[in-house]
Amino acid sequence: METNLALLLLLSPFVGFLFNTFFGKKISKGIAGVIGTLTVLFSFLITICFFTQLIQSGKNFEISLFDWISVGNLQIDFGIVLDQLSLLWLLFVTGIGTLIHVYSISYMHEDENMAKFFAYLNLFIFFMITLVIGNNLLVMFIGWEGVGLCSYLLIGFWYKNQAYNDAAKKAFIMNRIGDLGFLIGIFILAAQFSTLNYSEIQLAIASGKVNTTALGIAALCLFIGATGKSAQMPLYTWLPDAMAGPTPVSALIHAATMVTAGIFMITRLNFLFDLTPEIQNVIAIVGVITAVLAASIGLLQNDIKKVLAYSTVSQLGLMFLALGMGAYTVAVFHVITHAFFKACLFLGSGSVIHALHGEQDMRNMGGLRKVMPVTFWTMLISTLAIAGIFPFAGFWSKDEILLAAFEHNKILWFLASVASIMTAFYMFRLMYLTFFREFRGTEEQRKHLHESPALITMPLVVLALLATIGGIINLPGSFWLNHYLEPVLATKHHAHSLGTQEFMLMGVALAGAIIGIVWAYAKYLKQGFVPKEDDAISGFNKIIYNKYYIDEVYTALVVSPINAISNFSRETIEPQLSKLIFSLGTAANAIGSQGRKLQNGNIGLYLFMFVLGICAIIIYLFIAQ
Amino acid sequence: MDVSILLLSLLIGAIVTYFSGDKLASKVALLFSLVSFMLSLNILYSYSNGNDVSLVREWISLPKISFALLADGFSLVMVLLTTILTPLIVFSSFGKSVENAKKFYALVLFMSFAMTGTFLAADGLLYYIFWELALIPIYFIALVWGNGDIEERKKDVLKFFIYTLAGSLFMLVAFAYLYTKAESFLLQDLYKLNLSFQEQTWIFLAFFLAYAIKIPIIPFHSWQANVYQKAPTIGTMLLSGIMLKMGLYSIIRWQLPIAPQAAKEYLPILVGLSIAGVIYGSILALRQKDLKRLLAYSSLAHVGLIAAGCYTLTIDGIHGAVHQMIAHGFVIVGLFFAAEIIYRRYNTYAIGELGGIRSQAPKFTSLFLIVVVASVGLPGTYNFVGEFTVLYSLSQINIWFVILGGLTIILGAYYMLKMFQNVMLGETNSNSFSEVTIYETITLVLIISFLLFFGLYPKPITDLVHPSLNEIFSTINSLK
Amino acid sequence: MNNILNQIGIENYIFLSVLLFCIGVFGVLYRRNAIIVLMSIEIMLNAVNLLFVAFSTYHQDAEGQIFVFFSMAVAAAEVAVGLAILVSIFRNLGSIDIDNLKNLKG
Amino acid sequence: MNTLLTISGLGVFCLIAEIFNLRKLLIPVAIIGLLAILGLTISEFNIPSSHYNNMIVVNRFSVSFSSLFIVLTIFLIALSGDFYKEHQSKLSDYVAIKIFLLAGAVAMVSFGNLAMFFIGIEVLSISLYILAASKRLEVNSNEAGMKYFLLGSFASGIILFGICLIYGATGYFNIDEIFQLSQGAGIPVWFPIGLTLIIIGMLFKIAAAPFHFWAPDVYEGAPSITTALMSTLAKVVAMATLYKLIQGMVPAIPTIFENIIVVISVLTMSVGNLMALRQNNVKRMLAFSGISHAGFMLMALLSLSSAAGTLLYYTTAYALAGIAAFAVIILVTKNKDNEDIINFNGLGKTNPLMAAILTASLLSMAGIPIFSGFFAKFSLFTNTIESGYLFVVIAGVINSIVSIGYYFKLIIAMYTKDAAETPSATPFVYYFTAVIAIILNIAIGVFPNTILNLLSA
Repeated sequence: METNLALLLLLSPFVGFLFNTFFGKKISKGIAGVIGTLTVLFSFLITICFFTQLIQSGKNFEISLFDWISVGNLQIDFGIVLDQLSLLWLLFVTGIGTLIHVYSISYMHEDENMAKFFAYLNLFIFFMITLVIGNNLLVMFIGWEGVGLCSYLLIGFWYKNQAYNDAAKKAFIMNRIGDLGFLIGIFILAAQFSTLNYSEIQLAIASGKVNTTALGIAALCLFIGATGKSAQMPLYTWLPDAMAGPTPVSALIHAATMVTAGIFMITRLNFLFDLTPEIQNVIAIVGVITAVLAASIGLLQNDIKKVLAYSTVSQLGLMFLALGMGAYTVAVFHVITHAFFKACLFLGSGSVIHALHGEQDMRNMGGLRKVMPVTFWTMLISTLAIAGIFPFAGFWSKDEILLAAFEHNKILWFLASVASIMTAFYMFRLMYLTFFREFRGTEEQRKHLHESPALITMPLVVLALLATIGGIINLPGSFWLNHYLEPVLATKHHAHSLGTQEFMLMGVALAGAIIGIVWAYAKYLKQGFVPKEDDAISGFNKIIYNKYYIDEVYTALVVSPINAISNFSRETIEPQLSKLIFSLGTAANAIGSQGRKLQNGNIGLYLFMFVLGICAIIIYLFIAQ
Repeated sequence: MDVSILLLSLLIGAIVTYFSGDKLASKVALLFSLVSFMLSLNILYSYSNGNDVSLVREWISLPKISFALLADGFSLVMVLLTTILTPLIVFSSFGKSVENAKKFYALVLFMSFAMTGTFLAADGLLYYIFWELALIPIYFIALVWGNGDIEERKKDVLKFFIYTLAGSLFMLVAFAYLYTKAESFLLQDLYKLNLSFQEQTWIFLAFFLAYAIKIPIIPFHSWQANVYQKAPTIGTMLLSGIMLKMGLYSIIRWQLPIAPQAAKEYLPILVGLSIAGVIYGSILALRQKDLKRLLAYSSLAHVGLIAAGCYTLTIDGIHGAVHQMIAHGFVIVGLFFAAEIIYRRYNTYAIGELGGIRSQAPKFTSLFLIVVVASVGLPGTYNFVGEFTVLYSLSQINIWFVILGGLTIILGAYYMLKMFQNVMLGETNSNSFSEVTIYETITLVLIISFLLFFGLYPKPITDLVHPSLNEIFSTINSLK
Repeated sequence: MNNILNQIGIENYIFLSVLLFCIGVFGVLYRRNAIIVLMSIEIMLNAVNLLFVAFSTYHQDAEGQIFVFFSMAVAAAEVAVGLAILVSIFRNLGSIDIDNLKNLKG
Repeated sequence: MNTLLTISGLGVFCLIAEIFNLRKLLIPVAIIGLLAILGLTISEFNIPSSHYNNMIVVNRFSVSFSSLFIVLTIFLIALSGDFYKEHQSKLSDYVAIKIFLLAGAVAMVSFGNLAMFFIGIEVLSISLYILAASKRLEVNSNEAGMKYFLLGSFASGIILFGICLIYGATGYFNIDEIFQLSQGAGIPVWFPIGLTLIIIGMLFKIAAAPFHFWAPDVYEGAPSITTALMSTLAKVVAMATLYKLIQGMVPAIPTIFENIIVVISVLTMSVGNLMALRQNNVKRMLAFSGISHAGFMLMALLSLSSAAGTLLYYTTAYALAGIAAFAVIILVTKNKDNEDIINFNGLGKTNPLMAAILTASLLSMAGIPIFSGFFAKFSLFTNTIESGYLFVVIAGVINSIVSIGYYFKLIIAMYTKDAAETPSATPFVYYFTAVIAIILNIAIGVFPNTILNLLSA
């Protein structure tokens, strides 16, 4: 029964995918959307079933469906596990997934390929579930690559624009760089433990006798995998570009779910990372650098979705910071709250873009507060949440990260705080530029300004609600999430009591957020500053605006050389190699041509050669004897 | 019933096809290739029931040569690959008129016959004969039915023929030498030989030359792209889908067990060379302007990985290589078929002239994309199983091998997606592109379903090849 | 007969024959007139015949002399055919210089 | 013995037939007669005997090769009918000369005495001089005849000198006696020189480098059917005789001789193949190809004791392929001025069967499996490796690779170019000859045992 139910949970979105693929053209767009949504909703409901059951009984559900790959002594099953961690993830993946599906029904209504869109979304949910539900690393890898594929498909959904296709390709390839790391990590673990099953690996590690060096390398490789999928330094550049996709995609994949896969993986393998403090330090450092760097880029971006994208990168950096400090529950907590408010923000921005018929540049927005009240209010709530204002969800989770950082290392704490201040700044800059003062767009746009329909605003409201109260799952004092996740964590993360220091830090964090808000207020609302045109930007701002030229550096250091080598190989090495082979034939032919001259038809010469041959042989006979 | 009936059915098929006339030829060829497919299934069934389906008959008493066909799991899998792909390849040409069809299809079936023989032969000379026989039909197929400038094609195809023949003639010398040692060509007798290290080295090199050219491993690949490009697509499919597997199969079946010490001694060089092929092929594929050339180089990269798996001398590597061989056979046929579908409509392979097909042919786009994704080795497709296993075996040899070999994951995605983007996506092409026909759809769907099914459930193949590979592996590892 | 051989020694017969043979060979090599070449070949054959007779005596064996008859007959047949070819060449080309026969080459 | 007599009788009959105006019957009768003689010969297979004071020795070796010669002659005479259609009055002469030539050939492989050997080789050679020059109005044919004649009689002189020296050294013409004496010590230095000279003479006949210069010119100039004869029958005869000579006169070849053979073998095959690459005239190309095959056949001398069967097989394979190829070549170039490759353009479309046969015979010569040429080469290689001459085999392999270059030139021309003119009707006899020759070729390729083991034990 449970097996069937679990299979249903997994396959329901897949059925949706198949249906929309094969019959999507034949049915009306609305129905396609509804079916797509219902399949995900169904999964969500099953998840809730499992979840309540788990809460009551506290027992995991793990089953191996069939043998998949067997390599020598390594036997890999296709198995699934439903435990605290995977169910938690499933809850918000399918939950937010459902909301975003609902949103998409309206958002994508004008697109001719709507059925395909829902098919891809369903497929994504299916792979995401696979990723989460697998009981070993290789099943996770299926999902891992599968969501990458869906991300590719959805970023490039408007395939007629080659720039979007480039972005999609870039996302896929950057992810693949990480995937190679992931795979190598898997190989090392497989060689060490002869299994990829989480619990078996955990058992093996617990029993001791492990090669920490090898595990260290494995952990590092796995982390490289995570940097690809979760957009960390140095592989984060694909995420901002991925905003080429339709906005629901950005919300679902590139904010709430897929990009958190790296965090899921590290949390899953917490017992491994706990053994390798060096790698944890690396994770923390990478996380905090990413957080600061991305936040600083976000300060000056003008594309509304780009701002949110850098914000996502930055927030993910904070989560990795938490992971690096061993504070897995904190990271997970932030993942969940972030999913709420960031999804809401993206959907809100989508609503704005929808109203402006595709306009994404904030310089051409403004004053939308009155026209789009629901969008405005929900986004404002989410912005407060992400800025870390009490009592919204983001406050609690971010505060815990800062707290952990403070205990761990003051520098990390300082950098993380800087990132939060910047976050507050650019988020409010976004709000001010978008919703306040006068509308700066064209007259044509102004005429069509409107609040989005209910299908769009409904998910916004739900998400805003969650962003408001989401913090309760791990309020200081109750620490429900901490307790809930205890079974899957190897080392217990002790929940800190609320002392003076903690309150002081909370105050500092809150103050920092307010500083950011005020700074933004002063600059953009009070002075009415509107960012300059692209070519008017100069100085350090230009560097930031151009994202520190990191894409250009990558192009110069990696892409261009490879292309140059490729061209060189094609134009020089290959023809030369070919020529070399041909030259053997040419040489033989040349000898033949020369030989023809010797064969000149003269009997005298022939006789002479004849005699010469005889003489040579006779002389040889005498010499040799 | 033994396996010789398979050979017989294909040979008779070739003859009957020739005499059936141009109109019926393709159907007759399909019929016979399907019959051979059924027969091979039947043989597989009887093999898995524990019956002995091998055949050993005296053929020539002096020098002692037997008509020996060995049917174990490994060879049966390769035979199945041949007998599945042959009808598929024949079928893929339906709906397209072929000049001089009876000759063409007769040659296709004859080639299939020779390749089946190569996979089955358990006598060195018989094996060699089949090996060479497979070369003749593909030569004519590429020469007569190929595309592009005839003068260029003549040169390239002749180069291919001479090059591959050159390699295999050295293999023949090695066999002759082995015969003087063993007084027999039978596989098991050759396995038992006690060769000195030096002898093994020379024999290994002679075999290597033959296989490295056939597969091809760099730097012996210079025939490949030209021939793939210029041969008719059916020929390219046969070449890349099945024929190059002959080389890989032979590495496992002949080269490694006969000269294991040499293989062990030169392992780093061999694996290194294979992996260099992976990287070099991938890099070359990045900037190709011709679709078929691009696919040719992608194939170069993929088979490099398979060869690397074989030469790791680990059981995992060999297993992975076998999986990957089969997967690659299907995927490359699918890719070349997609290229052919485009060619039928636009009459060009130039990537620069393509693009914007997706909006006109969504069904084709989806099918093509799945094949592309499979060739990139996405988990869930059969290619992943092989790629994963091979890379795993590389990681056991040296971590650097897996890092370098693993670049295929990145570069492969890069050039394949780039190709897909340039060929299929973008603004709608001004030339109209009609959606895939029913024949084309069936072909692609069959390929895809195979790849997906075994991607999720490779166990049947694993179970089939496992015992025979283990046996070969123990021969490699037994002290010599 | 026997005495003469004893007095002169078989080696000298051989030298003489070889000398004659070489004269024939040089004739073949240096002369361009087909008839003279033919004659030079005859000198070669006759040098051998001489040696046959000498050996025949040396071994006290008649076979060698019989062989000479064979070879003379064969030489005659050869010359007949050769002259026939020569005649037809002369008809076609009006010359019997072998240097003119250079149509076939390469 | 009976073979020789009956062949001579048949030859005489052919001459007489002209007198009685039986031209129409001539070729059928000759063929039937030869078939009867073939049967007669084969019946002697297991009855070794010697005749006329060991002048003629009949054993398996001689019977097998004689049978091969007879078969080849049958093919060639079958082709003659159409070839000499415009020279009906001379038909009987040509046929008779071929049959006499066959008599010479049989004498050469069944000699027991050097006198018989010499007579045989001269009968063969003189017949060939006549045939080569037989188009008396054509300068090329004259030139071919003259060249062959001059060089051939020069070689005859050398052979005669060699025989003389052997006679001087041993006192015998009988090879059994010579064989006995050659083992003993104190044999004069003339003996090896004499042997060398005979071998050189025979190397000339098989056109081994550097005595090969005549071959391409003569092949090109001679009438096509004579070229066919020279490249198949004459070469095979000379090779078999050379083998028999060496095997009959010395128990084992001294190393020095082996070195010479190795050098000449490698040189011959390389020269033949390299020179063939740039030829445009098909007959000339096949002449060089024949030279290279001579080089291969010489490898058989390196494993003297065991290679008789292999040599028989190789020669059979080569000659059958040659007959098939020449049948096509004669047909295609029948009404053409020359034999350039251009004439073969588009044959694959205009006459697919003939094109297929030519392709098959070329593949056989190139040594591609299932055609007997492959097995011939392979078995030769195996023998040579067993005798320890691996590097000669490698040279052979490299040469095989080179040879593909020119064999395929012809194949490519047949299948890729378009024909210049429409095909004319093909006389049945060409199909007949070519098909049977190629079927025999493939048959012995598939069942090599039939021939390969004839001479062993």
